Amino acid sequence: MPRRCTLILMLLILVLPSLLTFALPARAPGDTLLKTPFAQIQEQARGTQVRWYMFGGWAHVNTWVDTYVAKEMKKRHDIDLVRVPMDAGVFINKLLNEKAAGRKTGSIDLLWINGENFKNAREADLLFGPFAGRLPNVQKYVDPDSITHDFGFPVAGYEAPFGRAQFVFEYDTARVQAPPKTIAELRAWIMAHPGSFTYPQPPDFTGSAFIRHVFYAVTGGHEQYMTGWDPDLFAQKAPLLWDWLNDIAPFLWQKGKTYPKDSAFLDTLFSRGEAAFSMSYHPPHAQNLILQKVYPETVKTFVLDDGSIFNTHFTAIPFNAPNKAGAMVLANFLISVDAQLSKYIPENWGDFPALDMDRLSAQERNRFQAVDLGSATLQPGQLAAVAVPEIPAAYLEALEQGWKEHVLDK
Amino acid sequence: MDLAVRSVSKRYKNHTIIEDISFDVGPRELVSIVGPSGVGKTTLLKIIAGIDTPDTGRVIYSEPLSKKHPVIIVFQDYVLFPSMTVKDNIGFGLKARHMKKRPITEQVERMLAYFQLTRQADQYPAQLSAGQKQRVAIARAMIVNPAVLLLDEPFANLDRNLKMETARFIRSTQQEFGIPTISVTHDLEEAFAMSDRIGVLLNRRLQQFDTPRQVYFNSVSKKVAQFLGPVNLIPERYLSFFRGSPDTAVPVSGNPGNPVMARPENLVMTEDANGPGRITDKTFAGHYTVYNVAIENHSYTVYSQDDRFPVGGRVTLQITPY
Amino acid sequence: MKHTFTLLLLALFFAVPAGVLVLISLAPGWRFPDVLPAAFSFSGIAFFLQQKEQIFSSLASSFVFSLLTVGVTFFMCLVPAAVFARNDFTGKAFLEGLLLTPALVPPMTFAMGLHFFFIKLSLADTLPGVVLILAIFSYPYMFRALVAGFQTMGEHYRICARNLGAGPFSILWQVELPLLMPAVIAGGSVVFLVAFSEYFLVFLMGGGRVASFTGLLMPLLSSSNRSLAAVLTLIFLLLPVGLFFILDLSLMRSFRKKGMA
Amino acid sequence: MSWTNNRAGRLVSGLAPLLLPYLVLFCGGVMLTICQSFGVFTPLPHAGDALDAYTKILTDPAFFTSFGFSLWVAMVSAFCAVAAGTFLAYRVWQLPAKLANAALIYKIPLILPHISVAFVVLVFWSPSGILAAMAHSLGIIQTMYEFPNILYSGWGLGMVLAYTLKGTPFAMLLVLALLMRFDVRQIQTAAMLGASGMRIFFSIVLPRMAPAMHTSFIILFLYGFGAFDIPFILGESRPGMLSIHVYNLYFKHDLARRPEAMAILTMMFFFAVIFIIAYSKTVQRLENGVRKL
Repeated sequence: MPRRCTLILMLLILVLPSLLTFALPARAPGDTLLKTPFAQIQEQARGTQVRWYMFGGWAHVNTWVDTYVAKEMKKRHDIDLVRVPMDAGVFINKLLNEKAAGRKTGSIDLLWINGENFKNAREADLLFGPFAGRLPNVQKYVDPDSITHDFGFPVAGYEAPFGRAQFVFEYDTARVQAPPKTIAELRAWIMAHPGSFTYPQPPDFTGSAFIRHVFYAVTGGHEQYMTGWDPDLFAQKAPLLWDWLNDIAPFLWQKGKTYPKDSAFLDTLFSRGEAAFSMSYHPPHAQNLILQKVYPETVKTFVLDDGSIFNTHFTAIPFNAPNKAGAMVLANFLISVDAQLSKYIPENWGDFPALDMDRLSAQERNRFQAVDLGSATLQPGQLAAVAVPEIPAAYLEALEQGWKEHVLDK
Repeated sequence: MDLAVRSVSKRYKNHTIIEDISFDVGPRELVSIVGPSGVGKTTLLKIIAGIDTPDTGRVIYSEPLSKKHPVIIVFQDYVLFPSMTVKDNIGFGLKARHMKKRPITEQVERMLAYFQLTRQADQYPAQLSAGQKQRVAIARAMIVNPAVLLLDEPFANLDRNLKMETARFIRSTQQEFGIPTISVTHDLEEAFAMSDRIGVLLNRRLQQFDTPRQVYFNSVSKKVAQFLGPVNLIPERYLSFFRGSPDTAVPVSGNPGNPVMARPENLVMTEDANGPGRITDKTFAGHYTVYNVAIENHSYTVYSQDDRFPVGGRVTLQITPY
Repeated sequence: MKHTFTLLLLALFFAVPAGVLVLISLAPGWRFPDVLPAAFSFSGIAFFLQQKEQIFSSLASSFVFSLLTVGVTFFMCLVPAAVFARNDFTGKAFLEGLLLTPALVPPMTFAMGLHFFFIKLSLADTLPGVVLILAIFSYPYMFRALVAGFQTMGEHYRICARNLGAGPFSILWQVELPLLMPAVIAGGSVVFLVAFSEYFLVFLMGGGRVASFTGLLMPLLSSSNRSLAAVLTLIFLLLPVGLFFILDLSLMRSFRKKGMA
Repeated sequence: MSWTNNRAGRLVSGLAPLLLPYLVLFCGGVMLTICQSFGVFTPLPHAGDALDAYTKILTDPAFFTSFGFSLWVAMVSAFCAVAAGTFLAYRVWQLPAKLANAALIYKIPLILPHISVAFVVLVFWSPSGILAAMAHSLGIIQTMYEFPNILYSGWGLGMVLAYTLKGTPFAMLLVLALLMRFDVRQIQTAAMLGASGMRIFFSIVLPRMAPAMHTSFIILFLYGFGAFDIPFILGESRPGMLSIHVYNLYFKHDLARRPEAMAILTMMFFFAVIFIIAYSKTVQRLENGVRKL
């Protein structure tokens, strides 16, 4: 082989990739965006692509985004929506990496986020904002008091509300006649039925929520934690939780040696009959899976009298989002009446709206009330009766870390 | 164009392949180098083609070699390009010379016609018979109008009955194109049939280089003589048992003291109840019969067209020119 | 009898799983203790149709980066393989061993080290970044196939073509490449499969920006909707099979016609 | 340039298209991993000692458990895959020509990505899976809880099954490639001389297949040792495979723990290299210095 062609080949291999990288999207305008009127932002976002990074384990949520949201965004704003499945912890890490590497233009436009991930992102200054107050639908429909804090951490407009979640258990009436009514009864039930209960392994958000319920119940209620992180209080109370969890561990599915890695996996165990209960942050979730024929018709949901944690989940924009305007348009659409209603319908997803019903017109309100939540879903009144708030994010992280140390690796 | 090989030697590692080879090839001449397998014939050919370089000596061409005056070698297994049709194979050399499409097509068609390959033009090498493959290989070489053509074992992959026909075909082609040609082979009959001159390569050296008749009937040594075919060596003192003109009986190496060399076809046998010879054995070999004749305590091989001589019969032998 | 047993064994291990996937894709509600599905439904298929755009675009993306990887590895290895097959030099065996290591050591060990620098060089989250990392992981398969191809081909064709006056480029493209095709296809299919079915490296370097079919499939595999996962897995199976079938029909048949394969 | 005229220069420039990416991307990548394990070139400036990450890992018993577990899973699955693959390849090789095409189904798991093979294992072997359903309908078990605990026994059997299913056809492919060049007359001769089927297999066929078996064992073992895809689906909460450990350190924690992830990767890399060298040396010695790789 003569030198010449070898050199050409080498050059091709080395140069080709770097040439292609210039085909990246142009840099988005930065802070000026926060002063731009929203109509102009919408105009600016027309014809662009928005990449939304979100948890991808729930097939029905993916379908809702890929069909309803994507179609509406294309129709209304001429925006191409790309959903990217990725765990929240992973995309936060990705942003940390990019920030450390000095990447001014990343690849994420919008995040689905809340809780400790939001706190971590804010603390590392990974988010763009405050933008939530600029969204017309937030201004119009959302009660500002309902979105001041996310797991005890101030939101300050760095994330826009997307939905409201409340924790429910799911069971199959064909297999379990009378589900437990309290945490204490649950414990008794587990011990009486070895091998058929389990919960997703924290830090999965559903599994993490389950242990918080137990934490509230066995340490005397949630009120004591609402004032913020108190290490002494935690050190004093946490062992009660570890004891409770370790006591039931031998009676769990697989004798507590292993746990489902996320709530989707628990759903699978439940639907296949290996687990007697499943759990979800979305009250109509069971109804959704019944409609998909994944769950049998006999599945119902229940809550414990000790309380059922509710929270709001949000969307946020990374500091280096290439298309911040498009991300704002999408975040605004997601909190619109149409999107919230579509999301509320159990066939689509069954996530509760984050809107203030009092701010809606009577006609709009009626549309929400007309939604058939299905026989498996609890009534809003039943849920509201036991609703308790989320714990501050610092407790949550301590609980997740402590669970690994005191329960899993015990 | 003519060429001269001068004192060429080649070693691989510690092993000498060929040593001090010299001969020349005149214009329009066909030369064969014969020798047993593994004697370095192909190495010699590669050196002449310039693919390999000699350790000592050189090859002198009357005109310098170039793309216009190339030495083309036709390999033993023809090395036709399997992915190309016969047409493309033949045209390859012209395409490599960046000739235009149309003249290539014209020349290829002429070649196809001359080599009787027109019907195979669009076939692939795998679909051809051995003879056809060889014709393609020679056509592919001839089309670039080589200064010298080299043939590596041109008869190796051919059926027996095809070999002689091919030899004649190569001869007539070479005459037609007038290209000096060197062929290396161990097929002796075919080499004799087509060559102007023959070189015998034995024990790394070129032992004899002369016309076919000369090499065959007047070999320079016993080794050469034996390599080229069965030979009877008649010690001088036994010559008296043979009838005939002694001037045809040439002693080996021309040295009067040496035994006289006579090919089986040089000996003619006649029935003679008082003859000195006795037939000890006979073997029918198709178009001739091989007799072993004992005279005194020596045995001689005789070829005869006549199969009637009985074993045990007495005969007289005569040395005649063939 | 003995042969029937062999085939039965093969079917049990390799074909039955594929058959079960077909059943699952048609029976979302199939659960213990039913040995066969109690009811069939097309909801898995309907789900698939609903999401066909996302599925096709990730499929296309996987297809593109896999083919590009095949191309890059081919150009990386072609000339070096020829050099390797035709030369003897000290340390050749050692160098060969070194050059094969990227396929042996866990790909995480070099990919994660590179990741942060790919971010800095703007290569992370791009198609070239993904192709590069896949190429460095999979080129040994191409390299081995090409070296073997050059070795089986021998030097005759090259010497003959050069003797007939062809230059090195036309020797490579016109004479040797057609002869190497079986080796290229063999090496290329392995590289394609490795790239096409890789999850982690694409996830790491593509960062979700470069879509991939494995990336789409991964979250679904442990989800409760097994039908959809089964449908997608079947696509995974059918696409390469289809591709190789076409390749076999067209390319290999022409080789066979030429008596090359 | 004169250097291209000598042989070494020609060799180097001929190998350059491969050597350059190899050095830059592969060797460079490994070097960066090693550097970051010492806290050099990390995304966040590293405050502590260069060996901090190693001290932290080597004092953590969980690391050794993970390491041993990864070894175990890789070793068992590679062994099973090579054994099954060799046996099946031999049987397939003996098939008459008209059945040989049917045997091509063995390539199915070869085409399926690892994650799909893991899914297949899940479908078959989970307590509510197809095998449990079959056992139930045959009356062997009454409830799914009686089904032997395969996937979550703490022994990584689910991963072993998946790697074996994926690795068997791979080993078959390599072994078959060697067998294709094997002269049947050797077996016929041995049979005529009175050797039994077992003897023929062990003293004539097996040595012939050995090189492919060694190669596939090394590849499968190291893949199982370091890969991420299958453990991500079939892994248990505890003990975790090393790759999952690294993944969690890399992606689920803040950047300060990056050196730890890199230190584990560095150790995995050197383990792999030492394993390759030691294995091929041993094989060479055992088999009279015939080069196998």
